Amino acid sequence: MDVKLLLELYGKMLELREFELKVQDLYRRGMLPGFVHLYVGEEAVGTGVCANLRPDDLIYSTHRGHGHALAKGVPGRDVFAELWGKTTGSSAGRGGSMHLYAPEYGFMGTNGIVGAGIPLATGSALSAQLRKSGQVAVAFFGDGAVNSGSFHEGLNFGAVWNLPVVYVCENNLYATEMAFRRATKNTSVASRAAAYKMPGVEIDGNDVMAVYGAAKEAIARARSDGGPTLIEAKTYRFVGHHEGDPGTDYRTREEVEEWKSRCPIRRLGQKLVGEAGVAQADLDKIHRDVQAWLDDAVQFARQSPEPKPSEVLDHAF
Amino acid sequence: MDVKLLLELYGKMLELREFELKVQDLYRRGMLPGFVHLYVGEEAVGTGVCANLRPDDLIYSTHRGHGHALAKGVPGRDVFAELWGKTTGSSAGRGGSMHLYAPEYGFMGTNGIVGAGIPLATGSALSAQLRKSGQVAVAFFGDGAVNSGSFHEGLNFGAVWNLPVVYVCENNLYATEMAFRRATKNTSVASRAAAYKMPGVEIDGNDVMAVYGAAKEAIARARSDGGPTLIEAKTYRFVGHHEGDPGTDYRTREEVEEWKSRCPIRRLGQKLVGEAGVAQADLDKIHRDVQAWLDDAVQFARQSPEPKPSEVLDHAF
Amino acid sequence: MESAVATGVREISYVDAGIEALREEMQRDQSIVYIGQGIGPRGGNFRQTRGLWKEFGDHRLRDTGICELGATGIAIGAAMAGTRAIVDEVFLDFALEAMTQIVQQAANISYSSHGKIKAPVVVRGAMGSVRSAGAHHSHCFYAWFASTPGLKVVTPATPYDVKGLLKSALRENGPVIFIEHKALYNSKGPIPEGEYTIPLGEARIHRPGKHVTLVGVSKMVSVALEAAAILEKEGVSAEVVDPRTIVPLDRKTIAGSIRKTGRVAIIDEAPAMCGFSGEVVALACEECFDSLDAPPARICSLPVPNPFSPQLEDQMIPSAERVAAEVRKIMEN
Amino acid sequence: MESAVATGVREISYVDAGIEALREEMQRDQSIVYIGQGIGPRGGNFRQTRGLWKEFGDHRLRDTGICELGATGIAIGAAMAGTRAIVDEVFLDFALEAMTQIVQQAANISYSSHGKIKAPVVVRGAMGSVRSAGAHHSHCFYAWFASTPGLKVVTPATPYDVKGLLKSALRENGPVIFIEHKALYNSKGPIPEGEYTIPLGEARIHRPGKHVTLVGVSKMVSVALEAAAILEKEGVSAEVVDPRTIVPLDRKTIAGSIRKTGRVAIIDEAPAMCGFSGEVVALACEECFDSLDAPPARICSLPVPNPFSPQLEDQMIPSAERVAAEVRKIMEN
Ligand SMILES: Cc1ncc(C[n+]2csc(CCOP(=O)(O)OP(=O)(O)O)c2C)c(N)n1
Ligand SMILES: Cc1ncc(C[n+]2csc(CCOP(=O)(O)OP(=O)(O)O)c2C)c(N)n1
Ligand SMILES: [Mg+2]
Ligand SMILES: [Mg+2]
Repeated sequence: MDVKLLLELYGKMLELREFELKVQDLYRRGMLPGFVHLYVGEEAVGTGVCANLRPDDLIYSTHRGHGHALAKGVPGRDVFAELWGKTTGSSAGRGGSMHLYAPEYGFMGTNGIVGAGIPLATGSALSAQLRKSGQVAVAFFGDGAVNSGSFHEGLNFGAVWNLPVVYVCENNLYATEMAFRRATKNTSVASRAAAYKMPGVEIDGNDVMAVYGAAKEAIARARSDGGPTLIEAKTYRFVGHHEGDPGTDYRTREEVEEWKSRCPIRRLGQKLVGEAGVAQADLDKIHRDVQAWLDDAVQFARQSPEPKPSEVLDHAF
Repeated sequence: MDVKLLLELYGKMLELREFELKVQDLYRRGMLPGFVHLYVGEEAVGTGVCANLRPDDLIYSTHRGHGHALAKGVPGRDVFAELWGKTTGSSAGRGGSMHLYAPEYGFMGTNGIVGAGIPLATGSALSAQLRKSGQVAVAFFGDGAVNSGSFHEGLNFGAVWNLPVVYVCENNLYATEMAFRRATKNTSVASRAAAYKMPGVEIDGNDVMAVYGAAKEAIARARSDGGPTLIEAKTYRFVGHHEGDPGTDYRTREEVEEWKSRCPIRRLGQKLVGEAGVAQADLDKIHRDVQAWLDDAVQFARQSPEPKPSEVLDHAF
Repeated sequence: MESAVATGVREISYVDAGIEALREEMQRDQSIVYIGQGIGPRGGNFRQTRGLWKEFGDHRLRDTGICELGATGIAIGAAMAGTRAIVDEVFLDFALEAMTQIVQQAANISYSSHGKIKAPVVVRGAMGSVRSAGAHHSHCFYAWFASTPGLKVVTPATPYDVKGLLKSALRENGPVIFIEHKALYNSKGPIPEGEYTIPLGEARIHRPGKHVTLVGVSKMVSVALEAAAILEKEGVSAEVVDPRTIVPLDRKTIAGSIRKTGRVAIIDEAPAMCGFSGEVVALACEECFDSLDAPPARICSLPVPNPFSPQLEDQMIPSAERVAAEVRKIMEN
Repeated sequence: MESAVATGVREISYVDAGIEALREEMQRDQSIVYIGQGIGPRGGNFRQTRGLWKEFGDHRLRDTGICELGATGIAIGAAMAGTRAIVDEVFLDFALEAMTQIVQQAANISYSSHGKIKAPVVVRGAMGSVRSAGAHHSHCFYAWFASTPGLKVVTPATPYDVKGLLKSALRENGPVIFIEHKALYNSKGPIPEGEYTIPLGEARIHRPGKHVTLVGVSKMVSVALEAAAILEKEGVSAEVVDPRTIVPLDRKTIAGSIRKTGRVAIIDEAPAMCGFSGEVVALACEECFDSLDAPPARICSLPVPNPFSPQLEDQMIPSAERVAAEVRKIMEN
């Protein structure tokens, strides 16, 4: 057991969790514009995948992307300021939650369009292949994207051109209120890899080490010219689809509670204390550090200036 | 061996073949406008499938669709006149080869857009399901359509809604000059049915009875509420992609010859004479009848009037 | 002519007006099927189908996965086979996934088949900016459909128009693109008690005026009305005209108004470039050139994707103040 | 300003001019990758990449299956990651499969990222009618891209313009929609020996004139020139202007011409409704209202899908005779 790594993953997952809860709090108090989709409960996926990536590897995220950004190394300040529409945000306030770009950290954007990141990541992998840069591209997407043409065409290209790309499906069983089993007859995402002659693997997306391991293998394969992999991480959002959706009209309270009991952070915490012999005090310190980091990010975002109306036309081309 | 059925299939395939050769001839002589894609070599597929259909069943065809139209029962006159842009054509000269519609025969159109007929046929199957009409819809498409979003989304819908539709892929190994194995890593179309939890079957598309049998089963399943099937009929076009393409830049002469030796019409003729004891004279009679039918169609088309410019705005809505 | 067997008048919301139209038409025409994301038990992302699933069930309200291309093609294919269909793209933006089906299949089928196949399908979607929804969720490309022969395009601005026009759209013989505005769903307005329909192709004069014609579409009708109120205080009497349907376009009413006032300004949430605003300028020139006392003015969104920042987005989209300022300029001519 | 180190002059075809531009730029910029159907060994459906595969190989000329959505997204994604990409839709019609990637991703990325991510991608496609290609293969919706902030749109009419503009497009920092006309590929024209580029945003006056300005796009430039020749015999001197790029649009040159002649007719293969023709009318009103001696005229394709019948299609698309007839009418004002 690599305790140092586990502690790192624990801290990162906690950052993602606390960040989102803070966003939720401020959003509910009407302080943030736009719409937000929170990553609460799914932290193990982004964390486990991105822990295997180089800074110059490129990831493409979704509408539920704050966690991916943080996991890839985008500073909390930059993300929070963007959600607040401030000039110090990752997109200088032009983008917001669903258009958050930080290429300087290999974060190629959240995306308002379901499935769109799949061809884009595949294209960035083509670029890496052509430039022989050794970079890997990762596309994150939900179960909702799997039945779209973007998935089909993107994965086919990744496979036939043997591109250094990893497709990570965060299967949280629902797309908005639509249960995956109502959207398709084949509820195994991993099994669809066969249609493209690509390896497909299903993992427990609430077990950060399972994610870490599968991602490590897939990324190594991609980096060594072995082609793409489709990873299906089974997970669950503890919250509604977006802030405003209670998330319990189409999911039973039992189902939600049952998944909450599999919280990836608590699970890892118990393992660290119970099996790895880490002191609870060490975990408490991580919690305090995360809180301080978050307070700083929020304060930074709050105090940052808003864009000037006179700059409305900047960077249109 | 149902000799009567075999003779019917023989005659129908011959109609399709002779029709296309006539189109080729006139087209090469500059008499027909537009572009044409001929069905020469693939007659067993359309013939074998449509022989199982009711007149009110609906089929959606492709850019290579004259054969499908004839197989579904559209009169040769209507088809030929349309290719000639005459008012007596199926679409009154407005459509041409790639927009040939004869709903009165359940022929819902050729199509200039690869893959487009797949969702359309699926939608017509939905209509049949809603109206409890007992109709079945069939989508014909080439290997070229298989990697498109239309295929993926269409088949997923057919499966999850358990619709009375049959998906017939005419895998002739090439899309224009693009070999299927260059377009995708998974060169089995039938295997992709699994991605949608749908039965998939691969058949020899140059064996009309193999097509007939597979189609019979799939259509019966669809009609009895058993849901869709994906049929992959392996076949080959003896001619170029469209008139003007020699078809030998990207295919070896050996490959073409080898497939020509598996001509579905000759094969069935040999079987009829050799195994079923049909007299050659009976086949010759069929040939003469087809020729007479074709001559009539061509003459009808040639003598038909052209649309009047003053009618250019008709039926825009 | 608008047909009505109306008696009383009620205030209802824009979104509920749509639901009323759907309910009445789905009761009237058993063949109608409604396809889209979240339109079943959930009652629609914008609440635009609330209550319908309970009444019409799984068979006629077809929830889909995220497959606009397939869903739109299926709706068209169902329509071609005798089943009147509505496909709800929810956000109009997502129709971009399905353009090939709308433009190539639905729009062409009647003409190319010489009227032998009809596709009575309503493609529904909500456009425009609301609450910093951002670049991917705010598009206003209704003019693209208008420029496509074979499609009709409806852009209601009031609850009354939503109900009457949606009912008409559902009785059309071909494809109709029915575009609501997201920010209007909660707005309220009067509608009559009984049944009524509004024919496609009849503009509505929201406010008579003498000095300038303001042509507004969808949400911009209210911006035009606000601007008219500002201008009124300055002695400028503005007539506000809403075409209500882009195709067919009621050129007669619009031209009549311009002929009367001699001036026209078009207010559009789409950018000016190659849009509906230029079409109205052309109409003005073609129909009433000699009556024009000033060049037609276009007040449109600035040519950028919708910014997230509310400050920037406010700057981007036409405001009543901007309209009033532009009108003042042409009043000087 | 057009830059050139030119010496002699040669006659080459429109399609070959594109190949020259591609060859020179692919030699110059090793990062360029070209993605599309049949663009490898086959050399392009229209012969638009003939010879390039031999020179640049499988790696830089990427043949694809029939997956415009994926291919376009991949080209954009490659461009976002530092690889200049061209995606060839072959027929512009097939870009309809990929609108979501072009409009939502490529067009927005610069603005939404505040310039941090650029997508230098050229989306290439051939529009327009040729030899009864029919409703699915003849669309001219270039104005849709022009109406989308974040995209540049190029519509060359001559071999000279193809080469110079394609080279410029391949040096742009963002997405450019490069739209050729299918029926022009075999047309010939002079181009200089040496290297040259044409900046985006500069119209070309094909023929000076005094009495009326004819604005034509793409193939309609030749129709305008034909009409000008007819009119000349009747004593009407027509100036023919080709904007060459729709975005950026050279409003100055167009307005300058209209101011001089006092009259303008726009000839467009797209239908009039909500298209580029209305944009030019608006430009005329906005920039030179007081110089207009007659209402601007629009001579466009009739609002129907392209019919297969040659007789009908000829009727649908603007002809020199139709242009001349419309111009005669406005000359009477
Ligand atoms: C093309 C497209 N269609 C519809 C939507 C609206 N939408 C946004 S998120 C979402 C659900 C996505 O579900 P999933 O992919 O499973 O991700 P999750 O929200 O579960 O993380 C939908 C339907 C969209 N953004 N893009
Ligand atoms: C969406 C779309 N992309 C490209 C084309 C151009 N095109 C027409 S036919 C064809 C090849 C089709 O191949 P396949 O589906 O295998 O059918 P086949 O011609 O082999 O019968 C192509 C690329 C098209 N018509 N539609
Ligand atoms: Mg999900
Ligand atoms: Mg093929």
